[in-house]
Amino acid sequence: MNYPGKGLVEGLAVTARNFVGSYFYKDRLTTVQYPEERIQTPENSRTFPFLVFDESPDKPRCTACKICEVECPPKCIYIVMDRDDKGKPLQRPKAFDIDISVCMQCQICVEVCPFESIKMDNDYEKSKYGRFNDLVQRLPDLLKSNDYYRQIKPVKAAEVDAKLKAEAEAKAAKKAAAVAAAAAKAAATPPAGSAT
Amino acid sequence: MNIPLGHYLILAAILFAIGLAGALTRKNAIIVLMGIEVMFNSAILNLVAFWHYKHFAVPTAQLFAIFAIAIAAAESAVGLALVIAVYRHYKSVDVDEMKELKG
Amino acid sequence: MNIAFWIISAVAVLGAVLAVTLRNLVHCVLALILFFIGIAAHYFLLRADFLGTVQILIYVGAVAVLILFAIMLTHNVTGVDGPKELLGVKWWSGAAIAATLAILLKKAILSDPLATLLPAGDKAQSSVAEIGKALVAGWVVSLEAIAILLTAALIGAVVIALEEIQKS
Amino acid sequence: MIAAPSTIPAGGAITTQLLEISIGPQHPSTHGVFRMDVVLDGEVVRALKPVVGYLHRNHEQLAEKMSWLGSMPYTDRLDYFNSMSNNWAYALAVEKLAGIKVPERAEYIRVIMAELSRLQNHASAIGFLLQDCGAWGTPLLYAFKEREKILDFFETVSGSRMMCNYFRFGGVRVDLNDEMLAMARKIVAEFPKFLDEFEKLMTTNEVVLARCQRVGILPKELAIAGSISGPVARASGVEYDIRKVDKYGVYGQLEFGVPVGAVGDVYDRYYIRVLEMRESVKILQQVLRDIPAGPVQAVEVKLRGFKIPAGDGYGRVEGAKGELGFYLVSEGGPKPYRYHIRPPSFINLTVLEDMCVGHKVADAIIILGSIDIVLGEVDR
Amino acid sequence: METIYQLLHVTFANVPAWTVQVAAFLIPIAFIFGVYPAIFALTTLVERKALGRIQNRYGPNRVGIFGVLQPLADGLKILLKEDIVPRVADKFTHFLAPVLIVVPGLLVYLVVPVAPGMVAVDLKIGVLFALAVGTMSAIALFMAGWASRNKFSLLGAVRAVAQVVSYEVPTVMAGVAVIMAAGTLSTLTIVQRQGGGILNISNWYVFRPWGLVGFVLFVIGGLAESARCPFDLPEAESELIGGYHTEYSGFKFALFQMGEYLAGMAMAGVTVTLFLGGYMGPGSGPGLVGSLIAMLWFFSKLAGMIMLNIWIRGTWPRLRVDQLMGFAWKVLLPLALVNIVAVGFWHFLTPRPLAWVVTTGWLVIWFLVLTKCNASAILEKREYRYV
Repeated sequence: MNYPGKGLVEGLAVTARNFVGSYFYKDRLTTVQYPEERIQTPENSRTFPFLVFDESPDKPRCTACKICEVECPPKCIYIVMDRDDKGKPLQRPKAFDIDISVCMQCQICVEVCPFESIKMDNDYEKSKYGRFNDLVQRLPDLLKSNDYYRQIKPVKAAEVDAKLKAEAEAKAAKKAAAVAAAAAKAAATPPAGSAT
Repeated sequence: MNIPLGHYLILAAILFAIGLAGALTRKNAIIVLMGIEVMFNSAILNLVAFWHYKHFAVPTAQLFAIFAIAIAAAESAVGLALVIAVYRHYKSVDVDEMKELKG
Repeated sequence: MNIAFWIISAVAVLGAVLAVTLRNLVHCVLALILFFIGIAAHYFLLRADFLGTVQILIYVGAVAVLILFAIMLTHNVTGVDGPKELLGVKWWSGAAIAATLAILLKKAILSDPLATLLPAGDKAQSSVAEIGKALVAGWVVSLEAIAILLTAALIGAVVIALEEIQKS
Repeated sequence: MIAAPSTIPAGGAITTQLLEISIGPQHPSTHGVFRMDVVLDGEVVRALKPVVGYLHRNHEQLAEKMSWLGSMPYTDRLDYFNSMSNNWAYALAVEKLAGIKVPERAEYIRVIMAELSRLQNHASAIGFLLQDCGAWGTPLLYAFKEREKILDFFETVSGSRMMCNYFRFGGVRVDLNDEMLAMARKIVAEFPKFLDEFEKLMTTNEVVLARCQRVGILPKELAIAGSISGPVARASGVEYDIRKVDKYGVYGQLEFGVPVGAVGDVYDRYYIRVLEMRESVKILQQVLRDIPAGPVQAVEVKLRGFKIPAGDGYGRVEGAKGELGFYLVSEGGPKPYRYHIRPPSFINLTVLEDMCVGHKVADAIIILGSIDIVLGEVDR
Repeated sequence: METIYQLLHVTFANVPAWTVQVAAFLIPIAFIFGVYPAIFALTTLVERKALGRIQNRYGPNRVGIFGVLQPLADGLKILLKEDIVPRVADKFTHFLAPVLIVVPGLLVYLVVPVAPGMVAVDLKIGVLFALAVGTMSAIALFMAGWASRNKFSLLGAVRAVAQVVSYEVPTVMAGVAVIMAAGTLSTLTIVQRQGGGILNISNWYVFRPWGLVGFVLFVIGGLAESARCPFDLPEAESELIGGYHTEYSGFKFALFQMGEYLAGMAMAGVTVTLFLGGYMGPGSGPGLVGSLIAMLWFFSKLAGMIMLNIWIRGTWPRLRVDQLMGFAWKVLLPLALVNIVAVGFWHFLTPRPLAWVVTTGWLVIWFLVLTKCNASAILEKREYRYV
């Protein structure tokens, strides 16, 4: 039946159920005591980019081709290519800065990178005290090993490794084929040479 | 508690004088009303003092005081309404300016 | 216990004086409230506690708020009087009259033998039931008269203040 | 300031001073940096002028300097409550302009994402509305508890809770594996329970009725004239839902109703959103039931150097706030020549004054809450 | 106070008379100043934890084991906060307002009996005194709002004063019903009259038809007077930011909070005294043990009323100003007057069942009449069509 205070009393009943329920069913409570307990971030989650290296930090996958610097919407990546003493460009970045106060974590750099060298991290505790230069991550801070990448994003890392291995084999096979073709050509030309 | 009645009477007289002074000297109509309130209260205080010292047996003095307070409250309500009505015409509550008699 | 008398009367006098002399209107009302509380304390001292409570209920609770609203309606929001509006044109005559009145009253009170009457102390009890009975039994006519008067005052105040709205 | 008369003509009625206050950018219940210059007569609102522009980030100008894909992450920041439908509107416009065909599975995933973002947007909208009515955060936190589940799902799929940047021209970036689909089914299964509890708490609550009924009525003609769209228009009786009109994506093949109100006051706008949530749950159940297998990204779209043949096009989507449209002009290059957004919040805001005049200050705040604006979209 | 006076007189016979009197006077005051602010501190914690639990989250649990030291931490924090006084503000009134807000809250406890014979001042007009002091808070609210010279707080102040004054009338009328039934104004005798019966409970006034109505009116009046949840208009954040205490910070703001909570608890205390039989409970009696149990009963009832406050605060939204006023004058006041007539019937119809039937019938009829004639808030049937 519909007495005047019906809506109000039902509202009270709902809050009472929640109040009592929170003592019996622990899953109702949504709070996570942050510093002590942490939610396991899902695999796909992304915070800021980092550079992957295979064996040693001074040989990163990145070849300083600057595609990501061009494609980055907020323009927060700055790359300087490494040159040896005679000025010949080496396929390695001398300086690779990402200003994480500008970066909006949009992950376009990861998609456009042809060498699978820049990936998204999921470590979100990057706050610093300084305002400007503290928030610019230089090359040493960005470089992280491939096993770290395999550890935070197992499925994705496995795909990437498989792809790289396949490319490496294809290149090796092509090189071998090229060597064989060169050898075959060399073998074919001497008879021609001697024949003339 | 041996305060003779005279002290209360003098206190009431002083308060009455202050109220009168306020009502007469100040220009602002609301302060005049407040002065009248002070005078009213000192009169009732006088009344209650006499009840306490002489006629404490009979509660009539208290009745009289209650009626007086009721009337004072009604009077101040009407007085303030008048002040507001007057303010609307003269744009100020300055007692001196309220000289004209026409409506 | 007679220090209580002196303290409370000092509070009452201070309240009254400030209520009349202060420049800022709202401060006057606050002093007036102090005065009302002083008077209520006096009633308690004189064993008339029902009156004391009624005084607080009516004066401090309602009349003071009424005056505050009146000030709000008639003044700009700050409610401060400028220096020139403080004293009336012939203010000194008013003060002189009040002073002579005070002196005359004082002389009259002191000369009268009643002044030295001693207090009844706790013999003067006022029980609310007694007042109630008296109100309804002996004084019922005046009770009804007061009721009519209060309603008339209520309606009158409303009509005066708001009569303009209908016309415009 | 506003030219409203400062006091009622002298000599007339009691001259109460009109109070001009600005419910300013720094105010607890303006849903973001938004200012309302309100002229009050006592408690009653005489004139109200919304002032916007505090969150203007020059997005449309920036887009002209970036590649087509470059402004996709910026569309997340427009109506930051549902970034998925913003992405969809932009992707739809580009696909219409460039004539890209989207695979079947991607269409289904797009509908899932858009409807989930509508659910969490409406849930927080009614939560905030009741917060403005004065309920001490209880309804809002119940709504946020549901929203958290949906945002966790978005994070698992696209990587970020609110700034998903998940849609690409011709499909979506990441495919939904079975574990993600199971998570979505669980959310959709639990949502009606939250709705019933919420309705029992608030819908028949006498105080809510007293506060919201007959307040801020938007007549149907004014809604049509002011080109209002979304739940605000449907509450006034305008029968217009782009999902039914354009039948974009797979909405054509799904059966779902579009609730339409009659009076158009704050209570109607609140209850229309509740009914729309129930419809979205129906849509999600159908879509999650028969999602086909297949690729999620059209092959022929290049990531870099993606050019669109010259021409212009307008793509629009039924966002949670209303009709969100993108008008793009391309002259064949990798960058758009003109990039314009039709923001539903900004246009719904234009009728705020007509709804508020005559009501009390407390009502003006609720009426603003019932329109459910997001300043990122209003100021762009 | 008399019992303490005799007690002290006996033990310290040789001490000069006036010191015993002063001590007899100071002990209850120390009790009030000690216990009720402590309850206030505890209430802030319990409120935040209870609201948290309603909203499916823990309340504060960082400071101390279950957040027990949270009030201490809040107090310390507020003490260290800078006390900003707006330049334009009226210094004197701005300073005085928070002090004047706390005074009425504490004065009401003078007349609330905690255990048999244990009441600070056994005034013969206890109830009237409690309600009269309640009105003084209106002045302090207005001073606060007006002194900080800011439009929002002025709006808040005017609303607050209008609300307190207009809810004073129905509350006093609801109290009159109990005074008529008990025959006296002194709170101690009212509580004694509610004792006896089965387990000291059946005589509580709340179990009478007119008592229940009076109880509901008093709870609503109490909520309105201390500006608690459905009526927290004066400091409604969504409209007026902080209402009259927008311009206060630091310890003055803490005083405001304390004043508000104390006023809320004071009304709860008066409600418990008038309707829920003060310290009457199965164990309460005159002896030392009896009065300890009585005290336990009183404080548990007080805690119950505070929990009710918190529960309502967590659930209901807030009313608009004009609805609030309309509700007071059009519904509460007539109901209170009708309630007084009901007590008249109760008093003169001696056979108990007849009295029960007549009063309940009378009240129910009037309740229906009142809800019928201002039924604006009932749900208008709305139909929504699908396109």
